[in-house]
Amino acid sequence: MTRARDDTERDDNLERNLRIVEAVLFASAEPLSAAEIAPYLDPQAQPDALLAQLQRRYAGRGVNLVRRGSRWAFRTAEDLSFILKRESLEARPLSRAALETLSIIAYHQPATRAEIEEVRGVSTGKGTLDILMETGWVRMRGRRRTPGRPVTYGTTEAFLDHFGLEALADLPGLEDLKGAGLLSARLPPGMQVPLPFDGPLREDEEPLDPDDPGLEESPEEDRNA
Amino acid sequence: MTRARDDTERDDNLERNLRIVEAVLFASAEPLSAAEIAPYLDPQAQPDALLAQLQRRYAGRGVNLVRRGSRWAFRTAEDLSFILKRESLEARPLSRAALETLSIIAYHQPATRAEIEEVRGVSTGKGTLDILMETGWVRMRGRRRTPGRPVTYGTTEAFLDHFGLEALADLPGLEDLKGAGLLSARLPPGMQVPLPFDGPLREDEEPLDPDDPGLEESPEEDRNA
Amino acid sequence: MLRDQQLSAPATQSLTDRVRAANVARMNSAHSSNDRIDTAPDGALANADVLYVELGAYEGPLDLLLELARRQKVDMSRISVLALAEQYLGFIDTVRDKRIEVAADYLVMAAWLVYLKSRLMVPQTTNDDEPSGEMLAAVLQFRLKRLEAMRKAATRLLDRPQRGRDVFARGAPEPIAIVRRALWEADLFGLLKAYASQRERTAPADYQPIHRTVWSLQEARAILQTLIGDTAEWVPLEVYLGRHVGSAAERVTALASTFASSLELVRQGQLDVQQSLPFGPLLLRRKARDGGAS
Repeated sequence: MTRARDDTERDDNLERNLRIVEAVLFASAEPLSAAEIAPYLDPQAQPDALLAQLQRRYAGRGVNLVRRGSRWAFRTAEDLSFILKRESLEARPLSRAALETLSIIAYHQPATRAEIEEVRGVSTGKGTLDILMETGWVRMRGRRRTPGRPVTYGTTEAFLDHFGLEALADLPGLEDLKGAGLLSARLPPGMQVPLPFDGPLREDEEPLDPDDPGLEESPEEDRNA
Repeated sequence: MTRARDDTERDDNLERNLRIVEAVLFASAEPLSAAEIAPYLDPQAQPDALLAQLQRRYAGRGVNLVRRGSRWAFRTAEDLSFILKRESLEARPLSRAALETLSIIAYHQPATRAEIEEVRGVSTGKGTLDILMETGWVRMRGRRRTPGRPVTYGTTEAFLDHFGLEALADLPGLEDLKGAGLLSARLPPGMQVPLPFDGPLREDEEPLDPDDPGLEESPEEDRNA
Repeated sequence: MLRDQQLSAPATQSLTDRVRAANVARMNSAHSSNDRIDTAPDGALANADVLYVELGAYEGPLDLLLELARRQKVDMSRISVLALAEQYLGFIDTVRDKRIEVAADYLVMAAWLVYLKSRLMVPQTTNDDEPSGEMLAAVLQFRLKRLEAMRKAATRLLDRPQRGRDVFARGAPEPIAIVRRALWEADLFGLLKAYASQRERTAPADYQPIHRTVWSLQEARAILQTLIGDTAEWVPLEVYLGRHVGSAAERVTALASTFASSLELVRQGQLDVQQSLPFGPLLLRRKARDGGAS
């Protein structure tokens, strides 16, 4: 019977100490180490064991007890991080450079950055391509099988969707552009508007490596492209 | 079997929603209403039921889920106060006049300045009410529909939060004061003993004008009050 | 400053109101008969001499009355209002004897207490419209009890666990980050225009500048001088040029340059120019040596 009472007492003590650890960590503005928590507890309490137990208790909950170096803190469970974010949509017009680059990718795809620059006659900043990727209208298709293996860009279905095109073939050709007054009639006779292609990889393209994206902006490629 | 799976699914959903409520409330230092939590949950979730369940779960822990008026918040357990107690961070403790005014507003709300002054037997400086408004514990509720349209004052949810009250009904000694007929603002006490009331505007109150606050100290009111 | 109206309020109430107040007050006294009023701290306040010196420490006459009542060390409902009134009046008198300024509101209360005293000591006659002394006393008791109650309530409120002192909110709240997401705007027309204008801009075009014959001022002057020679007659500029300039395209530049040169020659005094109406023919002739016409 004495043992039973001892056990109960120990449990009570444990629970009491757990409650204190819980409250102290909750109220603290900074993560706390076991040593910093100890003064709040019974002299014979073992803060490390208590922390470990509390961590188990909170595992899988909306709030977890996490370790930050040698210190501990409550943090929102990572899978619930959406709670801590609020999206605000703001309409932003695409810059002229981005629009121009997009139009070239649309007509000339699959196109490498160097090819885009050749048509534009100016260099295209990395930022411009980043923005286009962010719009979701442009994607990296693959890599051209040429020295430097430059990335080829193409448009996405979201692009067709946004611009109300059923297929890329709906992009007006040379004559249509002239007819719409978008191209002047005085163009060199040799000039052509390419037939854009957003099908599967072409013969001169190879797939991207799964972990590829970062590579494309390497200076080597720029030089080779 | 289908039923079993449905049950499991429901349990999963419940647990997920509970985790979200837990995380949202943990993330915020200030109390949140069910309506503020709802957007994070499944459309068919019932925030009130979830809150009640979470409150049961945290009962007896070092951190409790407490109700503050119409809002909810996690707070360290009251009984751990002697361990967690910190020196009050308040730079300036409230004056006796301010404290008395605060308790009169709390127990007699909605109360006009004239009613507060009648209880105290002295006029209340503008500064006292200003200080109370500054603490965030007192707010202007509206205007009494009587000559002079005096401003009515009441307490806020921050007041409940600061003094650890679930609702005004938890004000200490409220029942005794009510029984003793000491909650009537004006002499003589009417047939009914009024209770402090922080709900929406009463029949004898009207809303403040949007640009009102400045008006309340006008000499007209003082004369009429 | 205390408002007179406030303190005299009980005296101006209707009789029925006062009766009701008195009843409630009496009822209440039955309720809280066990409720001992806290005794005032001894020491400073126990001494009447100190009391008046500290007049400034009281928040008005009601506060002072409450303090005096507490010094009776009995239940507020059993308190002798008469004794209280006498204490108050005695106190005010002492203060005035010592020529200490007493605020008007204390005097208003004193006047009211004198009235109360008279009502308490004179037996009530049946046809008296005035409120009875008991009623007035009950009103005063009620007010004192209510103020006392609010003081206690404030103390009990402060004794509650307070946020930031006893009970704590999350010390490290996790703020909500606002993620700005752009909703990109672009339309098909803009896209096509962007494409077309670029293609046009960079299209390799054969460009042949048109070469125009331009008469320089120098040339024009030389020719003009030759043409005019020594003629002293007025001759239209057109005629001179007609003789000399072949193509119509050349005529424009020739006319412009010749005209400019003619002005220069006029300035130098070698030539006279005349035009009789706007856009009319320009007539030229060599300037007469004797400086005749101009």
